[in-house]
Amino acid sequence: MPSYVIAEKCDGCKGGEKTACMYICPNDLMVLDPTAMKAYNQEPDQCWECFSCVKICPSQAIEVRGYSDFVPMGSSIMPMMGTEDIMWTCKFRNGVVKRFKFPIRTTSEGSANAYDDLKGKDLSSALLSTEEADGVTLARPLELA
Amino acid sequence: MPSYVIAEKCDGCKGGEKTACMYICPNDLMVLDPTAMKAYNQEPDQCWECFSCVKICPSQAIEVRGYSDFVPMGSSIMPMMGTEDIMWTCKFRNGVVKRFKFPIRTTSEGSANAYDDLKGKDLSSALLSTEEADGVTLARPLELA
Amino acid sequence: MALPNKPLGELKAVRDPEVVEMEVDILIVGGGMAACGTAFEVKKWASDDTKILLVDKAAMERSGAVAQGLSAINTYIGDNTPDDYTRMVRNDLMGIIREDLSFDVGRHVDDSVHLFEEWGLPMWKKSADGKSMDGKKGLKMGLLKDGATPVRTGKWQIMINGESYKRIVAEAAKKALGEENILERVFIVELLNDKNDPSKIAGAVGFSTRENKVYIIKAQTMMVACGGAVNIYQPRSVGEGKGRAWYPVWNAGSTYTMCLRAGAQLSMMENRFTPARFKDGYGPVGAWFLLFKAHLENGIGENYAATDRSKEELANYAPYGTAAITPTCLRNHLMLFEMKAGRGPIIMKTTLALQKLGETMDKKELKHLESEAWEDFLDMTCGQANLWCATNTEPEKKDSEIMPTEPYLLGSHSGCCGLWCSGPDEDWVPESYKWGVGDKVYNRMTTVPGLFTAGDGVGCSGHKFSSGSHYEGRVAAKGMVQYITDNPFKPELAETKEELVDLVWKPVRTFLDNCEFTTAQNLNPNYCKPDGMALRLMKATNEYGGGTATYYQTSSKALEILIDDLLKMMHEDCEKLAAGDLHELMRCWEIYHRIYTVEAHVRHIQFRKETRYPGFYYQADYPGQDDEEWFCFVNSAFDRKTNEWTMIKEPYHRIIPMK
Amino acid sequence: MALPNKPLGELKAVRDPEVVEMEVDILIVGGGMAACGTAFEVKKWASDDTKILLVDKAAMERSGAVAQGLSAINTYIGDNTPDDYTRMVRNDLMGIIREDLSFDVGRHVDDSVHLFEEWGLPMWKKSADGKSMDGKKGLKMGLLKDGATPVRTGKWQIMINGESYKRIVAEAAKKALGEENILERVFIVELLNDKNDPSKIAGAVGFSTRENKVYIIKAQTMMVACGGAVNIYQPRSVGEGKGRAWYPVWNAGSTYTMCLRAGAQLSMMENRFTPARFKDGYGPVGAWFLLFKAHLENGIGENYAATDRSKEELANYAPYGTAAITPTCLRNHLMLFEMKAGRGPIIMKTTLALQKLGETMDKKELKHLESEAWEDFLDMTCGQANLWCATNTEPEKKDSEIMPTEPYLLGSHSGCCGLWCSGPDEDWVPESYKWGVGDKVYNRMTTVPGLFTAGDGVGCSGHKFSSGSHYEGRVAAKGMVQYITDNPFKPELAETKEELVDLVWKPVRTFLDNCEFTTAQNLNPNYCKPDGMALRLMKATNEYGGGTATYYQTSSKALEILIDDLLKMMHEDCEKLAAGDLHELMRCWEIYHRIYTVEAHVRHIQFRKETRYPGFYYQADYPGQDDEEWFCFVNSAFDRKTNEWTMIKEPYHRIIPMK
Ligand SMILES: Cc1cc2c(cc1C)N(S(=O)(=O)O)[C@@H]1C(=O)NC(=O)N=C1N2C[C@H](O)[C@H](O)[C@H](O)COP(=O)(O)OP(=O)(O)OC[C@H]1O[C@@H](n2cnc3c(N)ncnc32)[C@H](O)[C@@H]1O
Ligand SMILES: Cc1cc2c(cc1C)N(S(=O)(=O)O)[C@@H]1C(=O)NC(=O)N=C1N2C[C@H](O)[C@H](O)[C@H](O)COP(=O)(O)OP(=O)(O)OC[C@H]1O[C@@H](n2cnc3c(N)ncnc32)[C@H](O)[C@@H]1O
Ligand SMILES: Nc1ncnc2c1ncn2[C@@H]1O[C@H](COP(=O)(O)O)[C@@H](O)[C@H]1O
Ligand SMILES: Nc1ncnc2c1ncn2[C@@H]1O[C@H](COP(=O)(O)O)[C@@H](O)[C@H]1O
Ligand SMILES: Nc1ncnc2c1ncn2[C@@H]1O[C@H](COP(=O)(O)O)[C@@H](O)[C@H]1O
Ligand code: SF4
Ligand code: SF4
Ligand code: SF4
Ligand code: SF4
Ligand code: NA
Repeated sequence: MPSYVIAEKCDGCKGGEKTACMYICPNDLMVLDPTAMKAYNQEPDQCWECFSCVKICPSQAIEVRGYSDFVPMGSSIMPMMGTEDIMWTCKFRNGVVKRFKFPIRTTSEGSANAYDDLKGKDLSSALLSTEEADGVTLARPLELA
Repeated sequence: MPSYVIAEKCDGCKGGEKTACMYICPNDLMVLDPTAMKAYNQEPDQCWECFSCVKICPSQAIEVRGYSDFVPMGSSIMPMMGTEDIMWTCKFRNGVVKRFKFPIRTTSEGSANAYDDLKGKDLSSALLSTEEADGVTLARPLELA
Repeated sequence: MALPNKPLGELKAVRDPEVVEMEVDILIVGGGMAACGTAFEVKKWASDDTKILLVDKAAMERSGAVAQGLSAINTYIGDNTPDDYTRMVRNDLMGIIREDLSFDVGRHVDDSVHLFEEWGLPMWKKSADGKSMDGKKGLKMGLLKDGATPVRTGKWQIMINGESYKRIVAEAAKKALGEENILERVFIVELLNDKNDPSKIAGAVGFSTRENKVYIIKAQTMMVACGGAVNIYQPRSVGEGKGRAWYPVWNAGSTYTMCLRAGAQLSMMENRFTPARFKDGYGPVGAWFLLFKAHLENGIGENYAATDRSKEELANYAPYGTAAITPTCLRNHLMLFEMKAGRGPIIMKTTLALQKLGETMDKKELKHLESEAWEDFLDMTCGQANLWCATNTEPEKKDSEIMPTEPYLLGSHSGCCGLWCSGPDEDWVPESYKWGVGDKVYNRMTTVPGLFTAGDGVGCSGHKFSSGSHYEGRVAAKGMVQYITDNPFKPELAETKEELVDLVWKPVRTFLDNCEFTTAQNLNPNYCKPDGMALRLMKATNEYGGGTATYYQTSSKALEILIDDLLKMMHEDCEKLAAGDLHELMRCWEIYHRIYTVEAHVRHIQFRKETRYPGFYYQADYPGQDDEEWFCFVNSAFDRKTNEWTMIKEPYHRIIPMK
Repeated sequence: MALPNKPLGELKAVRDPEVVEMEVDILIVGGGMAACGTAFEVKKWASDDTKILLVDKAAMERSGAVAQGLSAINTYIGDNTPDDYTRMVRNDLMGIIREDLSFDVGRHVDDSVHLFEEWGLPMWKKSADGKSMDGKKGLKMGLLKDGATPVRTGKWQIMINGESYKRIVAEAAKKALGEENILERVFIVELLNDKNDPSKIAGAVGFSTRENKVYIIKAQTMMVACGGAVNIYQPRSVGEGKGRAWYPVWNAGSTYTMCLRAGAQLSMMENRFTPARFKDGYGPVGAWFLLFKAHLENGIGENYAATDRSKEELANYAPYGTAAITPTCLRNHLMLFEMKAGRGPIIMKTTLALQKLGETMDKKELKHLESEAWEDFLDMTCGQANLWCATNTEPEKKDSEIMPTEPYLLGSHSGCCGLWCSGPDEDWVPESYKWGVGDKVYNRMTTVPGLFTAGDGVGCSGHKFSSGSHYEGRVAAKGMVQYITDNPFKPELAETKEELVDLVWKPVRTFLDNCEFTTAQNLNPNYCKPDGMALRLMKATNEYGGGTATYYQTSSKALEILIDDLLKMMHEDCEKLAAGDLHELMRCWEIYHRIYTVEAHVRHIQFRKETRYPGFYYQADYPGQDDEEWFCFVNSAFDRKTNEWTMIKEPYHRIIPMK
């Protein structure tokens, strides 16, 4: 189910310094053809169909089609990312369409608490910084063999 | 063990109307890049390593290397076609070299007797034309079940 | 007549091809061993004004299975009898063959071998003192036809120096037929029935792989010999090495699919050939067993075939298993038994064999022996020789591994699938084995009037090999001339020129209509490329159809999934095949042909509720042979109008008594 | 800090790369779950002037195994005890685990889970009336940390809406560490020992996949968490679909190979994970078994796991096989038994499961149930969802096939291979399980001073999953700070800058030196491309190392061929790897890493003369477990100067009593 790029929709991320799909692909598959200023998947047989590129593309230019060696043709699944939810449209080979919406995040992007000001105290203990702050008591085996 | 073309040696069959390697490949793999005027194997994973292209190339520009998915590197076998014999040079991975010469034909090229003038007589018999000419008697089962 | 040779990658397929319409009396499709036989023979019988055309997808000089040569002729009767030959074939194929066809090969095949020698094919001979002489030196012993003694490996095989085997045979064929009657690089796609009598054959449609040209060829009669089917099951090497199959990768089941779709009955398509071969390089084993007398050992060093457990196992398949020569499938069966038990790999003891032979030899003879061992591969499986080099294998010093390959479908080597064909017009041939038109009988005609086949195309009669295939092509030539002499007619096609072009050219247009949608031509949701479809087929057969993935075992449930589900969807998706150039267009049609051939194969396995060929395949729900119910042929037919398959049981008739 | 993004196909590799030399105190290699834990934790303990750098081959937001998300957190202790958790892990892994490590995960892992929830990861909750609420609605039940009840699938797993799991975890990690301390798109190739004390770690060398740049990084200490190893055995789809593995294709065994080559001992590399998964789409089965309570049937419609024959078979593997929860490998073993007997395929009865659950539900709840079934895949294995669409599979109407996959090597999921690491500094931890420098103990430090690992890197302690991996990264962070605090030193490298560039860049230069020799860049006798080598490795392991080709069976003889012959030649041929661009250079190093990892794996199988994990692999010569001889760990070490392997038996110590 390698990703493919719809020629008409891809604008090469407007020629910016980095394209979103190249930035994100965990397997380094998406590249930009600088002449056409369009992206493509350079190694489809290493695509994990993780949809990272699909989800990040600002132009919705990337979709995926089933792997040619075992997926019958004609279906598709397509995500639409929101800030709190993801919407999936699942089209069956036989035309059935199902839509699903799932939460993805309960806080706003960028708001994760990194506990920047938290400093651990006892370097020699086995406690993590937040455990130490919470005053956790370390468990030990209830019984030993 | 797909065939490869040594760039320096291939002269595109001197730009003639047909290149020898394209002419001969039973699997239609060899093609000519008309810009470079050099040939290449367009579908290496369908190469049967039949050596037809190697044997026919007038410039000895084609050799083969082991299939990348199971043949260790460093060996080669290379034929040299004569009119009566073929000479093989077999180089081992470990450097051993063996040479073999085998007959290929006991008559001169083009001399095969096509029996052009032979005309069959009895169309309804089971005899082939040469059998008929030789006066062969047809065998039948020695014993029937 | 080679066509203008233009590079494919450069000469893209265009939307509207040129159309060439031709009309001939006799059409020969294919240019391999069988077709060369036809080409040689046909003008000897046809009247001078008969229009004959041969089309081959490749160049006859090196097309088909014999492209790289062969090192033996596996069928030469010589001092043996056709009767014994028939018995050997029958036992090797687990009892079920068309004895008429095998006997017929046996009584004629030597004539072709004698021609080969006359044309220049070097044949090994025995010297007066019983030594082997190669085909050049052996010449001084005279010709086989004149009584010289060939070098036998087994009882039926003779050694040759066969590097140029195909070039020699093609030379005679081309000369006999005339270059002007030959079209190379034309791939035939579909056979066409007659407009007025749709039961008859009337033409074929194809295209050039060199020019944007569709060929529509009308013919009164036709011989289709496009070889067997390869790359239908996943090979053991799935990368670049998938080009290295034992049988020729370029034979795509065109024979079976095209004849089937034109209405001809297939027979014994459940049979397959899963040969034991030198692992990965696919070097044949015949010479090693028969000439060099090598034996096999399992992974723990046992000569497993000689153990009691193997003998007991063979006894389960009597009388076949207990015959003097163990049938090929059962030899595999024993090997697989070891492998499954974890007692692999299976090793061919080349070292011991050569050592033993060497015991009585001087240095020069030893050198010659070494050279023979290499020639066996260099003359027909070059890649195996390179694999030896790459792994530093000198066969006298290092043994090699043997392994059953992926399955192939073929009718001329040690398998027997193919078309249901008429036998010869003889009184000893049972009625249900011979037919023609009216009371005439046309040897090797399929069940479609006017449509003949030969070689890998003729079912129920394996072990014909290169020589037997050539003979069959020749006899089919005579049959075709008989047919048009007895039944002359003017072939007309039901389809218009446009309809036929639309058919052939569909993948090109699908490509052109959609290729600009995405930024990479091989990644497009609106079409599929043939390479992907090819892998899809091979994955499906491998997993569900008794491929190597399951040690060749399938089951009723697996077959149901394969046929009702996977193949069905493949047929549907083939409507979306796309071709960007003429080479790819050929690949589209090849995969189309492969899919039908595979479907026939697995439907036959499904229908035959037994395991007739243990070692070639296993139907888990029906292990072993059931001679009560299944000592018969299985035939199949397909109706291309309704897409319906019909499966037929055909009764067996014994002709040659058991011994 | 994402680097300038230049297209690879365009930005070819040049002969002489720029060289960037860096020196840091703490280096984090990898950016997955474990490394994100380290990045979050490390500054909490390090002094403000500590120089820290994280390098990831990809973009942390979506790098590693969690790129597409996860639908469950498989390790959350909650109301259970770490003691029972350790027992579960021990039994699932057939008795042999480092109980100290598992217990340590058990007592800490919930802290990471609580952080995930705080950061925004939606966790399902039980409503007051016991219904499931998704992670958004569930928020109103409060946080897990504050006592809200998660939705449990099994005893240990909790359901989440985890599409953005990795983005959330990476966000916190990046913020905590600072973008300026992160290099993305840098692939680490090799770890370097200290010039003055070669037993210590002192640096790493790698390159950018975006610019022609080699990185030479000195460090006092280092955490290497590059995940497990995938694409080391031939997958069941060998065409385009080989990108679809269950575990992430981009994890190439870098963790194991790099640490091994730097002198660290590996442990239990014989263990592998061969999970049962939805066929072809590789959808995980956990939710289906545990949440939806589905059962499996064989090809003839039996609930085979419930048959007497299965129960008898399990009894052979007591006490593991007879435990309440059948170990994962033995669940596979039962499945394989059916498949080998021709009673495949194995069917997950999704229809019955959903029907049963639906019996007590209203329409809305049913709709929600359907949605949960889809979410399970859409949140972590999107391709499986598409395969359902492509095959018209609505799980309530049509069942799906399940099959064991190709083997993976990993230490955090249901497998336990990895590095031999110190446990925590506790009195209940046996002496041979804890070490450091002098009398100090550094948790999760390998046997190389200063070299730490986590997640898939830590051996002998599976079932940590995403949450446990994050914890291990955090504890390794603390360990590293302890290490540099206790043992500050100035790292120096033995190799010159030129030597290191020569090492990293060799494939580029091999390519440039030879690429013009032939007319096609992938067909050259003087070098090999990484894609061919990758297939060569997978063919070798598949056939000889207990891959799917043999139903996971190997033998002493097969291992001998694989190790002494095939892998040896692969090592030699790796000298000729060639890279035309930076992407391909990464592929060269990945295959290099894979080959060593595989070699460790098969050497361990060879050394351990028993079959500890039936269903994951079989050593034909040594079937079943031999607790007398082999109730111990197997460790291995490699000397990169002499290329010698050492295999070590490590004694087992029980900590947590049997129940
Ligand atoms: C591949 C191979 C084959 C053999 C062997 C080793 C090896 C490695 N061995 S050993 O193992 O025992 O070693 C043999 C041996 O030594 N001795 C022997 O006698 N026979 C052996 N065979 C078997 C014979 O070769 C075989 O029996 C005959 O060749 C069969 O003849 P025929 O049925 O004509 O098939 P073909 O492959 O020769 O020719 C097919 C032709 O069809 C063309 N074609 C195909 N599709 C077409 C289409 N759609 N349109 C147009 N043309 C289209 C092809 O181009 C070709 O011309
Ligand atoms: C793939 C996958 C994984 C899981 C599941 C389903 C699927 C489909 N399931 S279920 O089946 O049960 O459904 C799980 C689940 O639901 N719940 C759960 O908790 N865990 C599951 N996992 C397991 C966890 O994901 C796993 O335990 C952790 O991710 C392991 O963490 P870690 O050990 O850090 O590995 P990583 O893959 O996350 O990160 C690896 C990093 O290394 C980088 N990298 C690799 N090589 C490098 C090199 N040479 N140089 C530089 N960087 C270099 C990578 O880019 C990445 O950043
Ligand atoms: N072990 C064997 N015993 C008898 N005949 C064999 C054996 N192996 C191969 N042959 C025959 O030798 C010829 C060539 O076989 P192969 O090389 O397997 O294609 C065929 O006629 C085979 O039937
Ligand atoms: N040497 C052998 N080769 C092939 N099959 C065998 C062999 N020995 C036994 N078998 C079959 O293997 C199955 C199990 O046999 P056993 O191992 O004797 O229990 C039975 O179907 C036997 O007929
Ligand atoms: N049949 C089962 N019985 C018990 N636990 C299981 C079963 N299948 C999966 N699991 C557990 O569920 C979690 C996810 O498994 P999986 O989806 O197989 O990765 C892991 O903790 C597995 O151990
Ligand atoms: S992210 Fe989308 S728009 Fe940007 S380059 Fe990639 S495909 Fe084109
Ligand atoms: S789907 Fe994932 S692996 Fe495939 S190209 Fe997109 S980001 Fe890369
Ligand atoms: S036959 Fe030889 S010289 Fe002619 S085009 Fe082919 S490779 Fe070049
Ligand atoms: S070796 Fe044979 S199959 Fe390969 S390219 Fe040459 S002629 Fe074609
Ligand atoms: Na192959």
